[in-house]
Amino acid sequence: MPSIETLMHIGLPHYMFLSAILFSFGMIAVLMRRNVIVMLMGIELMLNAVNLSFVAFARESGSLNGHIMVFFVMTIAAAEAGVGLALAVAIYKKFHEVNIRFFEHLRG
Amino acid sequence: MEIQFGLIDFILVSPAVALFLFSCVPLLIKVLRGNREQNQFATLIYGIIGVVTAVGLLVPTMGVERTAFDGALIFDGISSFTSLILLLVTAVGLTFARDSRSTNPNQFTENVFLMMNCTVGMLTMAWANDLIILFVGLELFSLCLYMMIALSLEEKLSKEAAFKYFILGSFASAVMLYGISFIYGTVGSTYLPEFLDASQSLLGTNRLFLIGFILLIFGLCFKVSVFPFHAWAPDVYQGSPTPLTAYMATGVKAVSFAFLLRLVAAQGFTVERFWPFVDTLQWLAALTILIGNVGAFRQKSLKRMLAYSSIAHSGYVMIGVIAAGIGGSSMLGASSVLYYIFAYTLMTAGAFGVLHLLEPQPESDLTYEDLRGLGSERPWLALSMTILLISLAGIPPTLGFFGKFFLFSAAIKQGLVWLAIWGVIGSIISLYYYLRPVLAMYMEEPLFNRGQSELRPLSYFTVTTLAFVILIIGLGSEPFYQLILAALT
Amino acid sequence: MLWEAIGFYSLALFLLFFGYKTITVPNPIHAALYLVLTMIGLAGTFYNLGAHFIAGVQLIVYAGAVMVLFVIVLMLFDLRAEIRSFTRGLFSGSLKVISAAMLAGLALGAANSSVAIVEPQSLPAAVDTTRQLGHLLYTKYLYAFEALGVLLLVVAVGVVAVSRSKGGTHAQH
Amino acid sequence: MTLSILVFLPLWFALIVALLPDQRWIRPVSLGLSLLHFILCLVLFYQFDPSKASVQLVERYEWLPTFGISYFLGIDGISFWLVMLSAFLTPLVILGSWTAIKDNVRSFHVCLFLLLTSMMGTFLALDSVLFYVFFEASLIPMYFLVGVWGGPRRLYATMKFFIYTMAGSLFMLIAIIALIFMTQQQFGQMSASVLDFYKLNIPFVGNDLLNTQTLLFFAFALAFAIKVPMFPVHTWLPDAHVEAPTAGSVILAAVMLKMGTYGFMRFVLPIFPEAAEHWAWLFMLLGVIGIIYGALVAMIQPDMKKLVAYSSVSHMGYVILGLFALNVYGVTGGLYQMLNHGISTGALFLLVGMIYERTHSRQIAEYGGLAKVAPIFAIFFVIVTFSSIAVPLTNGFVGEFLILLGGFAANKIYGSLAVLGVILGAVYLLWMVKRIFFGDTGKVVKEAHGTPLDVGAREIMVMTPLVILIFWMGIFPGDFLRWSQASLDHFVNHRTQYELSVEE
Amino acid sequence: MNHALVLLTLLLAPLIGFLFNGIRFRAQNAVLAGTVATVAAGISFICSIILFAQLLALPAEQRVLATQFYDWISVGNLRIPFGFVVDQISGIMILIVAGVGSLIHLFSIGYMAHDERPSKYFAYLNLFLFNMLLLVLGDNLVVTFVGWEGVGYCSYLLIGFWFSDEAKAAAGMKAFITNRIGDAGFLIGMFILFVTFGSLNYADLIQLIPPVIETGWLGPITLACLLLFVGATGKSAQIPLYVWLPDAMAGPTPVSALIHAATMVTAGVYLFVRMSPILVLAPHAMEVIAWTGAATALVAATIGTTQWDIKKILAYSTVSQLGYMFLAVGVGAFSAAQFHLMTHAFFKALMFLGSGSVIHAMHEEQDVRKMGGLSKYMPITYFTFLMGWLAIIGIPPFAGFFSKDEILWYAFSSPHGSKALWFIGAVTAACTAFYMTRLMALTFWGKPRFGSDVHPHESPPTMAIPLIALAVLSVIGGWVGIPHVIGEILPGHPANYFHNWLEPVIGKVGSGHGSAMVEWALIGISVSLAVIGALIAYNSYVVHPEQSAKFAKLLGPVHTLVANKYYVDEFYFSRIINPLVRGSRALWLYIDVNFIDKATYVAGDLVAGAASFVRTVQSGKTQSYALYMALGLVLVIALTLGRFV
Repeated sequence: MPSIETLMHIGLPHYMFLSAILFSFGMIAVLMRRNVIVMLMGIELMLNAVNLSFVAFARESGSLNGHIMVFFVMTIAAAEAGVGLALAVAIYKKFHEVNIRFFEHLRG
Repeated sequence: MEIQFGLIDFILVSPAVALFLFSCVPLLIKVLRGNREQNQFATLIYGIIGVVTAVGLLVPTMGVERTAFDGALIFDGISSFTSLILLLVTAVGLTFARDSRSTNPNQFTENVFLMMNCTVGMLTMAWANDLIILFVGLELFSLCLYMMIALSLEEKLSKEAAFKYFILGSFASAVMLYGISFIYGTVGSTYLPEFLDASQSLLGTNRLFLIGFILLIFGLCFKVSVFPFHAWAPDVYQGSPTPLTAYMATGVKAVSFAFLLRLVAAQGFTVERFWPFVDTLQWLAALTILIGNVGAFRQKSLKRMLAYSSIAHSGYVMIGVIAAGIGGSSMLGASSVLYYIFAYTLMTAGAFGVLHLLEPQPESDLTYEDLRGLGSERPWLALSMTILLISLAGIPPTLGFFGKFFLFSAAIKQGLVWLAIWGVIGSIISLYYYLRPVLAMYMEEPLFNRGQSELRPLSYFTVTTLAFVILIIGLGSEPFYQLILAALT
Repeated sequence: MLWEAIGFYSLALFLLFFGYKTITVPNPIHAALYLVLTMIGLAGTFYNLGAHFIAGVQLIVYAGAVMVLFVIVLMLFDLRAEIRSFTRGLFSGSLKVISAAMLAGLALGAANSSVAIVEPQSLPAAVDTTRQLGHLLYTKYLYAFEALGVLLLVVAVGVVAVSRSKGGTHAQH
Repeated sequence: MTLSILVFLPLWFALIVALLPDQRWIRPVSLGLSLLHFILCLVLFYQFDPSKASVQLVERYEWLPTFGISYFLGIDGISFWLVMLSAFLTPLVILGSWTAIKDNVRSFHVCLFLLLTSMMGTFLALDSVLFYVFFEASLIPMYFLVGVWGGPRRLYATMKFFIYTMAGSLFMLIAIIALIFMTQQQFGQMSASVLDFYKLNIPFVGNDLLNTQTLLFFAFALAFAIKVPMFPVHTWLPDAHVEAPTAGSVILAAVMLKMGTYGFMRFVLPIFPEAAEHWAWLFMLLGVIGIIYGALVAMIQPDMKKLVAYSSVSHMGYVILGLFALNVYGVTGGLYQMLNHGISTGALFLLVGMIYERTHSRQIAEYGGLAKVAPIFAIFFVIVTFSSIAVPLTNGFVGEFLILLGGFAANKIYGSLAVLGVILGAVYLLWMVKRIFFGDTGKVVKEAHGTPLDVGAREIMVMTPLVILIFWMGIFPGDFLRWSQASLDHFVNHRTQYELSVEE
Repeated sequence: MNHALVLLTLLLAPLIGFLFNGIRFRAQNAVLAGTVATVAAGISFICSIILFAQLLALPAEQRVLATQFYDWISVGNLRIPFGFVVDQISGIMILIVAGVGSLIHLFSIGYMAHDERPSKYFAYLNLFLFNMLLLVLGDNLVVTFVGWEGVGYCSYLLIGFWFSDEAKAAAGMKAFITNRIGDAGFLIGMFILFVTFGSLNYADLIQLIPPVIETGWLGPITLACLLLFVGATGKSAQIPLYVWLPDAMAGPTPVSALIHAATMVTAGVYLFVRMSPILVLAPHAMEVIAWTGAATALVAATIGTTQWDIKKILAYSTVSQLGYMFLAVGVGAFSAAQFHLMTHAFFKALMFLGSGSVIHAMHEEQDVRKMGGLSKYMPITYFTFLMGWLAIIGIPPFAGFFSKDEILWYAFSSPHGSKALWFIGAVTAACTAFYMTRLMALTFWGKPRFGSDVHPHESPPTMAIPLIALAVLSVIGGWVGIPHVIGEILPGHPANYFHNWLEPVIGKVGSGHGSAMVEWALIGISVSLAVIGALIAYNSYVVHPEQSAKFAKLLGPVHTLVANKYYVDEFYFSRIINPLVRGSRALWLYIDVNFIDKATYVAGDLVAGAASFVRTVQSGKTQSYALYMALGLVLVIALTLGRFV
């Protein structure tokens, strides 16, 4: 049982814990959800968890590189979401379906 | 904290800038013409001019190790060499794309734009001396690739391939990014030299750093499709339009291996405490070779066969990467990796190029059967394909043999004899599937209803050139190898 | 200190709850909305960590732009709640959960053993942070920043092209 | 320059043939060019000094200095006759395939010339990597020869042939690399030259099997054993031979198998003297098994070509036995037997090809009484058969006698067992001769109404040089051994500290 | 005259004859071909006489004319020259070979006059002569072996001369292969000698080998001699390899006369006479040789009593007589062996040629049951055959008497001999007399039993002359070796010239036991045994022809056994040849096809199986791929951290 002191003294591990949980949530969404849009959301969630981790580390180390990274990651994540959604639209136009289980023609 | 930069920095990055600018030209023209496609050949010419300009801008800066933007970018042997390969691949890819049936004639401009900027991303990654830059470059080219795959005329498979690639690629980069965050957290910087210096002490002591390092390597391993991160490759390579497959199977691997090399070559694996990971990596290399060769063994689709074979080749290069890591200051491993990347690039681009020349329709998925009788119908193409396949199989006197020779040499030098033997076993398996197309081309009954494909002189020329370069350059490896060694030291 | 703790715990609860909801609700629209909430929670956490600029960007880019995009696309598809939100397979499903959990667990375990709990270093005041950020972006990371611009342009062009592609050989007729 | 010319001239010939404007000219021009090459080879009789054991006419240029690899050609008494054999057989093969090859005539001759280059290169290379390149490159034209112009199961056969042989030699590549690094360790400078490998001191200590020298020894030995082919790894040979066109069979049997035994002489025995001595029993045993097993299995083959193929297994078993006897008789006999086998088995394949061209059957059971309708053919066949079963005063006897003597001197039991091969050799070949030529007229002979089954003038021209050689080598072996004697004596007497000096 | 030149002429004459006839092998002109061949053989014979005369001119201890032409094989210590030596032994041999050979060539001109391929025939015959001369003249074992194998393949070619007949071709093959079995032994024997003593030259070996008698069975000399004897059993048709000789009668009859009676089959005896100084050092080997020879003599003689084919009877007789010679070798009576070799060459060649004449006259009929009473039709043949008959059954003073009795005497009296050996020899003599008389009776005496369409006629002069010449030799040939006891009582006391001639070069065994009285007794016994055997035969086949069948019935199974040649061929077929063929097929099927190739396929199948597994895993499911990545990652991290110290 962690002491009150540990619980109250919010430090890196706390944030890391949070980020790790969120990251695994995102992973589970990518791994398990059937709807491709939700899978995309999972990826966004993962990226956000990483951002949290970066910011937490940035505070810990006092260097700003973390923030820069987060800035880039956010932009890229946005672009990625755009691309992902465009692809989703494209495949929806072809397959009329956004269930990932319908895209298993390439195999073997 | 004043950070200075000057003209030299811009000159150094000018190849990328040139590429970008020239990529915009046809797009602008298209926009100005009311979104009507102009002559494809002209578009191609703009692209090629861009590539040539980039080469022209790149070459003068080579030979001296430089950094730009306060060390964020590095221009050393590895990056210049990789850049040259990338530009070559781009030229080849553009040529193929123009001639391909699966390129939408109404969107060729976009294709060119994306491909050239994809190369910008790869160049960025090749030059990256900072994990942030690495990530930006990686994402730039990845996103371009996803979209280019989806641009294919081919109806369904390319969309599926694009989406699969996108999901898995984004997933992998998220994981890799997580690793970068750990590295950042433990080192306190994303600057590569700092990180590599720190790794000397941290690898042995800091588990978080270790995990971060593994995740970073994982991200790169995904790109080069090392087992068990390879599963996307066959599907994506098969689903993509063939010129693009030729482009990405070579470019992505070249740049990712270059960065892997940068990670391990300096001092990566020399730390004793890191050996468990090296052991694991050896197993991954071995399994990659196995999976690649075994997977290709019974494929009917030629593209898929080549996709699996490219997995196997990644395994071979991984041997070199590990050897480079263990070897530390010995340049044998690193040089063999670069040499093999070069060989692999020519061979694979050529092989996919031949396939795309034979495709009568965007949907066609060529099998062994489709090659029957090619030897008598199109002798030079068949001969080129034969040379390319023989080279892929690593049979002398082709380039592929010398590539393998250097790789195995590096492995044996570092005591990785078992990996070399494993590689040999893989090569033996690979003989079967590399030789079967040759069998079909020359020795089986000709196919009578081959869809007649019109002559596509540019790609045809490119493919035959690649084949003969492979045949000739292998025997004259020395100057080339010396060049690589000089670039590395 | 205390405020940080209070902020952290409440935000953490908020995040975990909505994060969980995001990945479990069957209806994708709901998931998107829960994701917005998660994003907002994260923005709060960033603020709590002293990254005020980042928190702002997070709110604008993510909770704003990106999520709108998601919702619009979802509307386009006109999807109802799915009958099965998760893929089949108990074994593979548990493997998936286990591997995700293991990854997080390994990271946390490693972090626990290697990160000392120390007094966080004092970051410069918020305004300074932003300025330095800008400074770095336009000097050291200028190239990356420009590359980012290229990326956005490429994505813009590419996404249009992908969406516009009529696709197929029919386009030629 | 002589050697380089000899190696690369055929490459230019291939180009000439490939660019000939008129299809009809291909055969005569190829024949002329190959004869030209053979005549050029005869120049070696003037340039080569048989009294010296050194490698002569050496050419050495840096090739891949980073790894100590050089373009290093040279000839000594061991390679001398193998070079001659390759050059000698090519014109005969071209002449022998004059009418048999009807499709893709151009590529056929191009393949033959490419093969000639790689054969010459293999026998002349003194750099291990150069050797390896030629050794492997020879597979490619042969792959096409079998695969394109072969019989009904040619695809299977050519794949099997290629994969089998390549599989073995890849391990040798690993061993070559290891040796190169060993030269760096011991001499401070990397070298892939075989001559430097000879000087290496390769550790042979500790475990019987798992010591450096033994492992490297086996890596090399496997490659060459498959090529020879030795007993348990021989099964590619019958398939390849049966399916190959006559030219392919002849070159395969006469020259390519010799690459294996030559490899044993050039690499395995002198580089790994201790291991070779330690494991000589194994190889002699396998040689003896090969002799007996090959003969027994040949005996019951229904297909002529398969029979001859298995007889190759048996004959090459003799060579292995002789080489691993490690005494001067065995080694000399081994070298001589390589030439004998090249000539007599090559001739047998040519003869089988000639009759097959007329009757389209190789089933022994379908023949009978052929000697009556094809007497000249029968005479050639019987002479070659006598050579093959080592009747004295033919070439076969000299080789077999020396090998058996050497084998007996080295190991009485193996030597005695190997003598059984002398009996069995007569059994399977004479039985075949009886069934094909004697007795009642067989099915195919009856069905050949009107078609003359006897050989024509062209085929007599092909066979005559071979028959002359059979007797020349049998009656005056000194004329041949003289050119190799110094090298072979040196080889045997200084085997444990083998070194070769170099002469321009 | 330079002896080397003569030697060369001697050797090359038949070779040139061979080349002449061989090149024009399709020519039909028998007279031309035959004349050339006969002249070639005649030149050889003249050269032999010259050489023999030169030899005679030399003092007894230096009677060697040696020549070495060039080094044939010269490797390491092994130096094998084409070296030839004419000494007492080979001097006699070349006379026999070239002399009898010339006569048979001459005979063949008539015999082969109507054959399709006379040139080929004479080419082979000349080639045989060349090889036989090589064999006897060689100054080392290898040159002997060259001739040894050479006569083997000539025999193969000549037996299968009429190859269209399956059985004849098979007989040729059988002869070659059986001989090869022997040759294998010969080879190993040579190897032992070379490895142990470092030379293969006869003279060197005799000098090098220390004159110490080997007592064990495994000494090099004993082993070498035994293995050389294996070679001899093949070439000289001894148990167990004699089976080829009766079959070899498939060849033209002059061939049987030359090769399978007079010359080639005696090569083994010649070899051991040549090697006798070494052989005497290996008493065990001699014992084996003696008993094998005796057993062969008896077995073949008994088989001979039941055969109906005129040539088969002669063939078994040859085997039997060769057994005598080996008996002589085995008991150390080398000069007796050589002597019998010579006399046998005369009378057996004569009888074969005579039988050839008969067969020729009977239109290729060989069954004696279809002959009879031929004496009136072909008087010359009959008369000459009679001489041969008297010689072989050992009636004094015909040639066979002297040689056979000398052998029997030595079998009895030599230190290596024994009463048992003598007894076998004596019984064999009786058998010989029986079957030879039977042959005479069925062929020449009694009533004709052939159909009216057959008109036997006397042979032409080319065939008659050799018959007469050989008949004369059969009568007087034995007079050069009159035993001491007989010589004593004859006018002029003729010495045993033959023995004295060979004395310096043959091996010596200790002096025998037994007095002159015993010797006289033995002579009496053997002669009377021969006469008894002859009388029984005459009685059964001429006086009371029906008795023979009764007699056969009386013997019952024994007769069946003997008439079927003790089932030796059947035994070889069922126990050796068939299992070998079946075994080889099994080897091929189970080792090559089903094991080695299977193993290769299994390797391939393994890869193929793995390939289908890989393809199954490559399910096309994006999330499975992601799972592989995640799992792999977790495993890599866990493995690395797990070993992280």
